[in-house]
Amino acid sequence: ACSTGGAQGKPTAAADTSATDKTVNWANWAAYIDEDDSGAYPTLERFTEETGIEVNYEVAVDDNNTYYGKVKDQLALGKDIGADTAVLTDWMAARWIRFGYTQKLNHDNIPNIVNLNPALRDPDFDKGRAYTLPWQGGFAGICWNKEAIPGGIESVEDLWNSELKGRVGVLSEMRDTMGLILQQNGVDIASDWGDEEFDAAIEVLREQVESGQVRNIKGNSYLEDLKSEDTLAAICWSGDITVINAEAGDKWEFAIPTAGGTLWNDNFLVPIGSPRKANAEALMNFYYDPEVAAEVAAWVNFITPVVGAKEAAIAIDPELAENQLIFPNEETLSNAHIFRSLSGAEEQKYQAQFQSILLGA
Amino acid sequence: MLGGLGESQELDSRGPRGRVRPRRLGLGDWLLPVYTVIAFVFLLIPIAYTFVFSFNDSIKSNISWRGFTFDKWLNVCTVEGGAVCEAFGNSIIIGIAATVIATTLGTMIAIALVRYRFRARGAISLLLFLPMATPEVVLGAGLAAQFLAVGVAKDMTTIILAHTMFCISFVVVTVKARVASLDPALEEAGRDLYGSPSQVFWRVTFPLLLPGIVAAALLSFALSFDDFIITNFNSGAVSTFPKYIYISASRGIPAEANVIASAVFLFALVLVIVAQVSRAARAKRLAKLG
Amino acid sequence: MSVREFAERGADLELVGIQKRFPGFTAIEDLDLTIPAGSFFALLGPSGCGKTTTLRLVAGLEEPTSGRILIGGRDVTGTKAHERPVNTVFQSYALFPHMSVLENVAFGLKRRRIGDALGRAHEALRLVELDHLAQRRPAQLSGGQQQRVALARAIVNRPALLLLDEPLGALDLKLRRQMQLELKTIQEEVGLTFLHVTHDQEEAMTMADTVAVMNKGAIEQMGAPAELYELPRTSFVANFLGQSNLFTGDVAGVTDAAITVDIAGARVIVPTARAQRHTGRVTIGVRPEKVTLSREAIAPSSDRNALGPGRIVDVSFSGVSTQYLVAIPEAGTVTVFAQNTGSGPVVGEGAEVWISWPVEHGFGLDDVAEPSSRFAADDDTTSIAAQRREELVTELEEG
Amino acid sequence: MSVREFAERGADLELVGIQKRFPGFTAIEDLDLTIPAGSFFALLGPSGCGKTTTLRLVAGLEEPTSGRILIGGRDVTGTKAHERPVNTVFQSYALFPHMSVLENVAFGLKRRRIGDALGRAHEALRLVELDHLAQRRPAQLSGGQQQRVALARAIVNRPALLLLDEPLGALDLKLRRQMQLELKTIQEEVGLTFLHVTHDQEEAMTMADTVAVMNKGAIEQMGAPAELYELPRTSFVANFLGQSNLFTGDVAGVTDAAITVDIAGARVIVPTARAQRHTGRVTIGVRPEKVTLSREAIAPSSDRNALGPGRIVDVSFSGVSTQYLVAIPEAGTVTVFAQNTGSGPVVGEGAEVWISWPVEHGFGLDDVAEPSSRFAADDDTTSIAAQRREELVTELEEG
Amino acid sequence: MAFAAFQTAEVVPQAPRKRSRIALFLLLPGLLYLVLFFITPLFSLLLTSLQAPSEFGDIGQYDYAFNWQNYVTVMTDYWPHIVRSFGYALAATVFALLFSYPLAYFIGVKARRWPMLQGLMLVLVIAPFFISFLLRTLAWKQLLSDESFVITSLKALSLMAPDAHFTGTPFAVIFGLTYNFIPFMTLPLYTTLERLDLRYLEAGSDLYANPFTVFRKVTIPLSMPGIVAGTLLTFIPAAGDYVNASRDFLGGPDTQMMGNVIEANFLVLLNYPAAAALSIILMAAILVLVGVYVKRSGTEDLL
Ligand SMILES: Nc1ncnc2c1ncn2[C@@H]1O[C@H](COP(=O)(O)OP(=O)(O)OP(=O)(O)O)[C@@H](O)[C@H]1O
Ligand SMILES: Nc1ncnc2c1ncn2[C@@H]1O[C@H](COP(=O)(O)OP(=O)(O)OP(=O)(O)O)[C@@H](O)[C@H]1O
Ligand SMILES: NCCCCNCCCN
Ligand SMILES: [Mg+2]
Ligand SMILES: [Mg+2]
Repeated sequence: ACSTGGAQGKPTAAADTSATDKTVNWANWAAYIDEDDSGAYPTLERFTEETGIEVNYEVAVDDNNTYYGKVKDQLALGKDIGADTAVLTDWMAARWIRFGYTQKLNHDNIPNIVNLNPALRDPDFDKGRAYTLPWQGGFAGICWNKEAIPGGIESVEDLWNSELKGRVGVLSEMRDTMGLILQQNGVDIASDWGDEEFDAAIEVLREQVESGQVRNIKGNSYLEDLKSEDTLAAICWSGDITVINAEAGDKWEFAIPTAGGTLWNDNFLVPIGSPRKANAEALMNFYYDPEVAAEVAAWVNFITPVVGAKEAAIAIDPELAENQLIFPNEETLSNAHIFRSLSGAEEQKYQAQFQSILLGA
Repeated sequence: MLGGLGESQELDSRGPRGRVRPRRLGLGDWLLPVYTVIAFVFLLIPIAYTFVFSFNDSIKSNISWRGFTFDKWLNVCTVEGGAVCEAFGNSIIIGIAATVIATTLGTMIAIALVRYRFRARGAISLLLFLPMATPEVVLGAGLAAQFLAVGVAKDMTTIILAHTMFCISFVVVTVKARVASLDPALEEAGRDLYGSPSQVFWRVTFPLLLPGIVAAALLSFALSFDDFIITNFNSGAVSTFPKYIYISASRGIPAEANVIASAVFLFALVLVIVAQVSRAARAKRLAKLG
Repeated sequence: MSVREFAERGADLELVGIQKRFPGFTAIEDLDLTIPAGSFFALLGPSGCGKTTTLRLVAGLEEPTSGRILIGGRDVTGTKAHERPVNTVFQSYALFPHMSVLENVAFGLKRRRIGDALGRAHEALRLVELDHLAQRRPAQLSGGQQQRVALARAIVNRPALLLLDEPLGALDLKLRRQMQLELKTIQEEVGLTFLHVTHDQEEAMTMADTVAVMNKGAIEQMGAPAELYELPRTSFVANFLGQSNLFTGDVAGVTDAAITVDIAGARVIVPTARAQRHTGRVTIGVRPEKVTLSREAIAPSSDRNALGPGRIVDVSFSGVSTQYLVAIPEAGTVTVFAQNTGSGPVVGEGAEVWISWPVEHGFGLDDVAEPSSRFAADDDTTSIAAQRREELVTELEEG
Repeated sequence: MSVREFAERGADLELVGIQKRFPGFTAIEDLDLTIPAGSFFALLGPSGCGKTTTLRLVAGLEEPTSGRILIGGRDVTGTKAHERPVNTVFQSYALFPHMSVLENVAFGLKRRRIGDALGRAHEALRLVELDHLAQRRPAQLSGGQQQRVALARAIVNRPALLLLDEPLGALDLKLRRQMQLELKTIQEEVGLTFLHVTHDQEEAMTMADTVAVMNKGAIEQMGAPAELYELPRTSFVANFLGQSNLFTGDVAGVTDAAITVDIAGARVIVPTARAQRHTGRVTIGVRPEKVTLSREAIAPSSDRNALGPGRIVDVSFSGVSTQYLVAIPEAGTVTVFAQNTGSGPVVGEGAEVWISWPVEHGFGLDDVAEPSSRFAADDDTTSIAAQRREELVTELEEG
Repeated sequence: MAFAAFQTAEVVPQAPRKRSRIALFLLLPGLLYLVLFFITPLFSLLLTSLQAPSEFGDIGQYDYAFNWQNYVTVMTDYWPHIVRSFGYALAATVFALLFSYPLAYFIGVKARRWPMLQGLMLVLVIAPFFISFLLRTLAWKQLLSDESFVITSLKALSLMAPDAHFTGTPFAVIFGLTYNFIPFMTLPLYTTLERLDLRYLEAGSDLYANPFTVFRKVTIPLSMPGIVAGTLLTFIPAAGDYVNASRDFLGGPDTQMMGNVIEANFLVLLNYPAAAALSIILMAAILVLVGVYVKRSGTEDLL
């Protein structure tokens, strides 16, 4: 049958020209790497020094869906999407692998893979990490402007406080926003739940959006709203405020809500059309050096998947070891849960319901 | 305005030799100029803002004022590995290519429409009007669906193809007006004065249509250069200036984008003003001679 | 004659059995015309009669449906415009707005690769006394100056035949008369054949050696201006070229010298040689300036026709002359022009008068004038104005 | 008079000490003018003399810099256009293109909330015989029809004063003459005051009760048409209103009855009553139609002036009359009109002739004509054509 | 320059020549282009709009079908957006007209005496063209953000409720649409007003109409071609716009327009049939509206 818009037979990987083309294009999220005052990326510079590979670091991912929307047609045709490696969340990475949109990694080029946290070695969607490699993990929780809300907030429920009307932001990542609300509703997002629970949670969100309590629903660009103070409290990703605090003064604070946050992981992968897979692998290998990982972690305050980074971090600043956003202890982790994986039909249905709220229908 | 309504009674009550009454100031005498000034201020505010913030000593996102610097102007192409400049360059290339193709095709159509008689006239006019009446999302989405269906990868070429498509109609409209105002007697005079058909075209018709063609080309370029919606659907991995801005809007737009936009603005403004002034000067000279 | 050559003198033009049909309209029915070399020929006729079409056929801007066109004896029917030794001065001038005056004038020479194009162009501009404006653009010239540039642009090519399509139509009366004089002078100077189209009868008469009156795609009459004026052959010519007083009646007697026509009882004599028809119902006429008014009854004689009495229904003074409208019961309304020489009867409205004219100035037409058929459609301005005038006359006659 | 009322009859118009300055240009210097109610007044003058400006001042479309405007005795100087009992027929007609003919005509009535606007509009359209086209748009009418709609649109309001700014300017000669007749009839029928602006002298003379000749923002002479024509007071009027033969010389003798002027040796007599100046250098003149040509020498007498011999340098036949240009060494070039009555001498170019005219038709001007000052700039078309003509004349004289 | 596109010169009557191969040569390339890159895509959009999800397909996989229910579904799901799009576009068109008419009148009529000033003002009208419209919109977003000078002042003056905000509201979106399309409204208005024969206005006042009546009965009807062209040039793109209403620009969740819905279905939800059906609906609705409007206003020859 003739069909459109998806994988029509799987595209084939591009020939690798890394040997002659010493560049690598990296598509990543905002506030997701170390960056100094002049806007330069110190670890990337060191990578270039060590390997001679130039990096085009592009903040191209605002959320998983919009990024996918931008590149999917090219992927389906096996064309270069302008990124040799992109960082995407587990569930999206799973889709790419399913559709054949990623290239198989050559672990020989990534000797540092030994430093990968053993707990992350065999996820369902990519046994043995044949296609992906974790970049950072983190929580979705709540954050607020300390100047505007000196008392702080503790739960998702607090976001619905009428004093914050019109100044609340939520994420366009369905799993994070809905995950938090589901948990607020007492649902364990990691285990079995169904339409009923989801519908109930969606109603909560719908009510808050329609009443104008929620100002906006965004991807990583929610940071811009925080900075412009259009929003004063929001559903956030754990490390992000560290970076904007560094930029605009220590203004914001993050917390995992009392009812629980989400735990997720973002992964490197090599898109099918990239002709520079080896360079991308060199990049991954570089960031799996514990010292480099520690340096990144010290900046971005997300959970590093690299074993040995903690020790290296203590060398930089002993306090880092205690930072629950980077090195969460059991207690912290027990408060965060992984959103269960969804079937294709569920994905379609829940995304549609969630989008209908984004679209104000 | 309302004063005019009670006028005639007033007239009647005045004696036949009524004193000359000083005229009221009409609304247009002061209200309109004042309004015009305010309107222009309003129109120019965001432009001024963009310009001013091209000097902002911002780090990443260019939201709050952090001090004055020339650095952004001096180092436009260094930020993000030159992504802004690359996008800008792409926009220029795309604009030029689309303009050349659209202007050529559109001019040919315009000449044919005015000068020749044929049956499908109505259908052709409709075909030319439709792209102008179709929202950009539809054009963009339709083309994207089409490219995907036939398995064409998106790159610079697809953008150029898309831009050319929506420019053609505007070119036809612009040039058609010029052709229609071209006195056919001029071409007949050319033939009468021993000009062969091609000589008549290149020495009479073409130079006379040129202002219209140039206007159409400038319009095409402007439309292409500023297009985002259609580009967004059909650009693949290629970045254009508007696309760059749209994407960076979600992560904070660097001041360098303001620099480029301001530079383009100033360049175009100077160009237009020079053209206007020289035209006015020519008109003045003409008036003096005539 | 090749277009690469300059014409030493005008060529003659011959149109043989020309017909021109446009989709749904036949502009020219069957036209035969010969214009001798070196003459100033005027084609005169009402709007839409086919003058421009004729010119365009000659210039090669239009193809005849049938018939042949010969210039200087050579058949050019199948030849394209740019290959004919003909140039046109267009009504709108059609000067190229993007070229200077000089470039305009040199255009034709350059196309023909004639040496020293600019020098010759300057010379042509000197002829029309505009060389000092050679660098200007057409838009910077006055209407009269533009007209002269258009003339120079055509003449510089020394065409065997110069076509002028109402080149003076856009000028006001005063300038028009002055340009007529110039045009005539230049034609005499350069000695080319001029085919001049106009709908202004005075223009045609003062300028041309030969005038042809065209009507509905055919030529009604052709000849020297005075000849045509003095002896029109059809009612159309009689009315189009100047004004005429026309009377219709039956021929009552014919001799070698004269025919006698019965106009509602009155006898009017017309020289036989000046009458086209000699029997039956005929229309005869006389020009208003040939008619004399008198306050006393005049007896008709063998060399003078007389009608009357009638009543003056309108007098209009126009400076040089005065126009009287005289309503004569049997003959209708007669127009009389009297030059204001200061002598002669000065009569006012309402006065009873007799009119008379020398027999030698009468003429007999080939057709019978139908007073109502003079006007096209009933809502056309001309006819309404004419009707009003008739009504007015009747009203005044009655009241 | 309120604008809400219909004028029963025309009102008179008085302009007192009107001055109008535009930035950098004074269009009207100091104008006083009285037009009696019910008259047909023509304002005549060359282009740019201020005719339109005068009309616009009266209509209220322009404000005078100083001076007062009175309509029917009421000062309307400070009143706006829509409050004045005045309507205008614009040169371009200015018919509203987006309204039907009927809506155009009813427009003014509706604005004044006059009852049965449509009925009255139909009536006005019947007056100009266009009622059957009431539903058409102006663009669908011919020029003459548009002109009549414009007239109806103004007249339907029964304004006390109707201003006509060259309403016939856009028409061709034939139509123009017909419309003049209509206009005059309508004015007489409705009895309103018409102020008619034109630059066509024949039009002014045939239509108006009173003609005023305007020059450079002031009125040079005013009076009945025949009066002005017969006795122009300035060289401007003598040349603008018809053609004149002007001669300049010193007064050689004065009596109560006549002055004698020495024109390069020849004596020319002008009745004292018809001469503005009686001493020193004067310009005298005579109209071309008053001059008689003869092939023999004529002796001047007390009632006939004679000049000669001269030579005919140009003859132009125009149907009704023939124009002769006679070059007379002492007097310059003299124009003579002779009606083609069939009698009188028919002379050709180059013939030796004498001219003469009755003393009673001569006139003496208030100013001295300067032949060269008649033309503005040297590259202007008019002057070039005139120069060429002079040259031509000289050439012919010499050759 | 660019605005010359909106100027129409006097039309010289042309006698169209007979059919000829030259005409074909002139027309064919351009028309073929439009058929290839405009008609064909529209056709494939139509086909897409009738597709049904693949039976065992993953997300974003569809098969050709004749699933006209897609139209019903999107109509029921998105009717608020359809209404909103046309509502916002209408409002923006009206505001742009109200804003532009006096401006165009001043430039085209009052400033005729000063051609230099006229030229300069025209340059200022088109000036926004020269700066990316995305940047202009973002500039407004910043200038009108909650903590901006304008909004805080308004709140201080009690002209705005203390907890109210501007960005993300329907007002902001309509404001953005209005602002961005003002040049498209002003220029056609200018070109008709610039050619407006003032003698008609004088004729109006000569016929007893006061200035307001002259404006209503003469000026407005005579500038109708400009009004129609301007409103079309504003309304059509405004109805399909999704930048102003985008959540990253001036919009919020409850201001999303059809353009946003189409984009979301195309790029995020991967629901191509829905996106295509919506596109077709949008286009059809606009064509119907334009057709009716142009017929009603009696300016058919404009197209
Ligand atoms: N291309 C054409 N198609 C159809 N009819 C035409 C065409 N050109 C001219 N005609 C008709 O042929 C007739 C003669 O036209 P032509 O232009 O020769 O008239 P004319 O004598 O020059 O008139 P005018 O004095 O108004 O210029 C007119 O009735 C005109 O409408
Ligand atoms: N608004 C204006 N500003 C400056 N000068 C003006 C203005 N209106 C008219 N003039 C000048 O005033 C003079 C008189 O103009 P007006 O229009 O009254 O002439 P006119 O007698 O009607 O001429 P025409 O026969 O050409 O219509 C002209 O020299 C004209 O240039
Ligand atoms: N600033 C980097 C934030 C990365 C967020 N990743 C998305 C996680 C989705 N569950
Ligand atoms: Mg013609
Ligand atoms: Mg005037």
